Amino acid sequence: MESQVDTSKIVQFAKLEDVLALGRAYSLWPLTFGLACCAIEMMAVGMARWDLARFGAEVFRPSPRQADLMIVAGTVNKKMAPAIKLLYDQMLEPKWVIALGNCAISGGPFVYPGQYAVVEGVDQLFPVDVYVPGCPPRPEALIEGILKLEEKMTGKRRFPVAKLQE
Amino acid sequence: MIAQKEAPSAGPSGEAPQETFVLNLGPQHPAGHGVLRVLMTMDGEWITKAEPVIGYIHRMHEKMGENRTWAKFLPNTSRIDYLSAMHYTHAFVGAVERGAGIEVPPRAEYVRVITSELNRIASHMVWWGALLSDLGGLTPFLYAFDDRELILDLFEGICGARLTYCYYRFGGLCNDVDDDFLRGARAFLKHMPPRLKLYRDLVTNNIILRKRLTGIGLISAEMCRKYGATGPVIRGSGVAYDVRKVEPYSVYPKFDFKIPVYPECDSMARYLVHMDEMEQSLRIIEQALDQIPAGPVMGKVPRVLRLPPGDYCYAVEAARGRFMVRIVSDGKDIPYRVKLRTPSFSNLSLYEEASRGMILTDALAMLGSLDLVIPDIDR
Amino acid sequence: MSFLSIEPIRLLLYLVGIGAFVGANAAYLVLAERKIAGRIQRRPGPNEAGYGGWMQPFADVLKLFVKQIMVPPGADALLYRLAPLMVMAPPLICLVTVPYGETLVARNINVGLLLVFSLGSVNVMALMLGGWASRNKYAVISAARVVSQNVAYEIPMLLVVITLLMITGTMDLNEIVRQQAGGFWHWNILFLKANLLMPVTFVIFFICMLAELNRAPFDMAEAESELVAGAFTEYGGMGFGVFFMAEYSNIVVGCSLATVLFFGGWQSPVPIALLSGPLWGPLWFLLKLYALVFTVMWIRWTFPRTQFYGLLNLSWKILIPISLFTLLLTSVQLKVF
Amino acid sequence: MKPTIEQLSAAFSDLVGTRTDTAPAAPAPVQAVDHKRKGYDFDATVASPQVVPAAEILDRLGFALDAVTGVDWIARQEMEIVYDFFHPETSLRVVVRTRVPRDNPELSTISSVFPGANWHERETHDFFGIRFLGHPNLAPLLLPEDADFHPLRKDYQP
Repeated sequence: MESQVDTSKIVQFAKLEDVLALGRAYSLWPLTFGLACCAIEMMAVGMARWDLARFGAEVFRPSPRQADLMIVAGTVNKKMAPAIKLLYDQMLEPKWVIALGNCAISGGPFVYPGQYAVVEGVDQLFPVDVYVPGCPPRPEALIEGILKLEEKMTGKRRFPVAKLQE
Repeated sequence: MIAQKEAPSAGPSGEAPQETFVLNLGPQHPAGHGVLRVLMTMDGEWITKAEPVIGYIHRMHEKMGENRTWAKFLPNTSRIDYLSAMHYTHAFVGAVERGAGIEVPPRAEYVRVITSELNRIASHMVWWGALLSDLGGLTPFLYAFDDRELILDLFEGICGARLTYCYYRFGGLCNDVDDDFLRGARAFLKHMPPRLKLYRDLVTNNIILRKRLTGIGLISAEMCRKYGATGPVIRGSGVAYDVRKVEPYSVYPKFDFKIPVYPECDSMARYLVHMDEMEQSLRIIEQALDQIPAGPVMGKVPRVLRLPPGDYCYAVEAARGRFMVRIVSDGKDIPYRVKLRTPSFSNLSLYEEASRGMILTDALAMLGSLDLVIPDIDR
Repeated sequence: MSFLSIEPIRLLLYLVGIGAFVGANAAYLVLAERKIAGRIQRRPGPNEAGYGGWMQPFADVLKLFVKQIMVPPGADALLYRLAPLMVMAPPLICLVTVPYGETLVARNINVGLLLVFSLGSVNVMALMLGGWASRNKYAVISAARVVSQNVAYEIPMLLVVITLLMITGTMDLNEIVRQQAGGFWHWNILFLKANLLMPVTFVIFFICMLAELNRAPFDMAEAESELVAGAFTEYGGMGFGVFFMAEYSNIVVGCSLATVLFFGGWQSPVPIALLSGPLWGPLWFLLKLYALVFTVMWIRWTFPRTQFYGLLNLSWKILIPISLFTLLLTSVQLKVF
Repeated sequence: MKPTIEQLSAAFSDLVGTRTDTAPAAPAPVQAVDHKRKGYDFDATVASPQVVPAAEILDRLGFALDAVTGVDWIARQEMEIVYDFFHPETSLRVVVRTRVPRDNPELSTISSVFPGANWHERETHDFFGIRFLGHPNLAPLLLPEDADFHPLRKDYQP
């Protein structure tokens, strides 16, 4: 992977790339993949109260081939790590990863000196685009994470960020 | 994922050789409810052997109990079975209180019962939606989560968390409940019965659902006993075993409620047990709200908690069945051993025997009806 | 009109027209399904991409187009690539013979009904090939299910169609529509003079159609909670997109056929000159078509899935006997009256 | 059939009375305890070969298996194996415990009596390295397939 030449540096279609990024940003299909507590909040995001469908991202695909976005929702342990790596490899390019919750970010509350089971952060397995902290994060936090990911893809923010008034 | 056929093996005496193949369900599979993996040896669509492979979300809760103080283990208890976190905290807190001889004020006990029962309804709602989505009906899932949100809002008001509450403390609660909570709970009591009727009309009496669950996934009472299955599984097999009645704890003896029992042993019986339990939980909450006394919510607890040496057990009826905490103390301020006996572990262990000879579709419907939470199995 | 009568130009025009019709339908029915699902589930559905979410299909298609293309290791590369093409071709061809209005039909063939049914089976073959070629156990199980399901449901469906053929005496779809002129009580669904059980016949047809389309509650092929994504498990990018579009195109074909056979096609429901005519025809047709499409989606988001053997039992034990009975009844009634 | 403490005491006294080995005798091998204080009603300490007969007694009396677990008493170089049983119709809770030497922890399985013990014993083997003789499949359950460590032993260092 490292030795590959970054083709986007050689050939660039600026406008087309913008349009494609827009298309990708508005159609992020996540992989149906819950690990632990955070998975419940991930489901809650798809439910009527928050409704991820508004952003076109409610099409949870069970097969990694059809998914664009992997939301790692929960603790990854050492037994699960090869499987989750395989799932990531089975997803087709371009693909993105959101690490949802403290466990996926760093191992969270399960890290202590001498622990034997938990992978301390899913970014040790594959690159992560957006980290959403919380234990578990609120559904709003996941939506914000997806908006951040869209911002990363298109360079534009979908909604204005609320600012604290002085 | 790569299809591989085992060598054709000769069937029992005189039959034609049968070709079986191994279907690897999971660890990422929509029916796995997380990271359950089931190795299914299949003969066509028939299952000859279904072996659950677990441990994909083992999070060493028991080891963590041994290297932190009693109080610091509390956050872990709400992450074992995140859908019924209140019950799990209750069991651990109860075991420590039993060991240290801490008295809990009555108001705290009442609030524990109210929150536990609300949590049970929330957990059953998730189960109901997940079972229906296993069966291919996605809409009930969203309806269930709508009702669940009302409960989560109440919990958020009293402890700030939506899922991992950690609301009970040794000797009481971390906060007293406010009037908002009590009013909200009463409003929820009004809101829920019409919704349950709606679910009965819309889903329970649906002919497709009945056909898919009735007579499917038989688990006999004897099998439940041998495997230690509890909760809705054993109650769906005709045994009225409920820790709240059989081995009463907290202030449950003061309330009048029934244990729903169905003797049919099939998935439909388990389904109906869950649905009836929600109604009974509403009854308990109503009585508890009527009787709740005023007073403090925190008893007298020593600053540094040390339990006398020995082992102490405390069992509660969690949403999925009997949850027992066994703590072993050697007199220090950290536990010597924390054993968590989780209901899903025992309920799943009978799956291999119960699913033999079933069709894939039915086996997965049965898996859904067992009401599993995978981190609860793996701990 | 003279311009349109030049055969190659006419063909080209209709090809473009049908292509656009199928494309637009497939794209916007997906959006409609997501919106309807949202409505049933008390949430807004896609509404951020463009006004009310109308750009959502463009975003999806754009994204699918530029996904990585790959053939899974060990798969049969030729069949794996061929299956999406095979699944998309039949609905395109079938719509050629469907009369949208009295004169608005691409190519009226006097055995149109036969064409539609023979091409309908190609669809099944494509799913089977796709599932088999992708070398995945879920896909193979799904392929086997698709075939047995379609074999089972082809029979009652054809029996129903034979019933209709006895009544109409033609396989020309436009002719069938013409025979249903004169108000909704002349439509085949209420043509009780020929068969007292005509509404039941329609219900059989509709159930079989749902099964042939692999739609819920009979979506055994893509039984999400059992077989991951069924026959499409290994398809990603546009390969999957084509399967997805074909599903909706097939719904359009199936519902068009139901409209033509049972609901009087482009005929107005009331025989008033003001409400019938060449301009009203397509309107009535589309109205009936989309009402049926909506029903299909409504069913999907309301009912759970049936068991696979329950599905086969339904066909062999219930639907086939009933459809045979209606066939008998029709022949008796036609003889007597 | 609802068993009583007396029935249990009688059955277990017979069992413990018939033992012939010279295992270190606990102060009171069979005793009824206060449920309010301990959380169980009956506590039986048996020698490790008598675990299977004990399980058979409880099976006859209609008990159900609650859990099997271990405790590592490293100071005394012993492994304690604890079997919890509950009764589906009464509030009776029974604890059966036995000790095996820490350097060679072996005892026979009860999975022939209670099939549910299969997983519990595998888990105990995972965590403590206690070998259950006659167990159908003692492969790691919760730990990775190739795990060769026993994390809940007190001297475990990762």
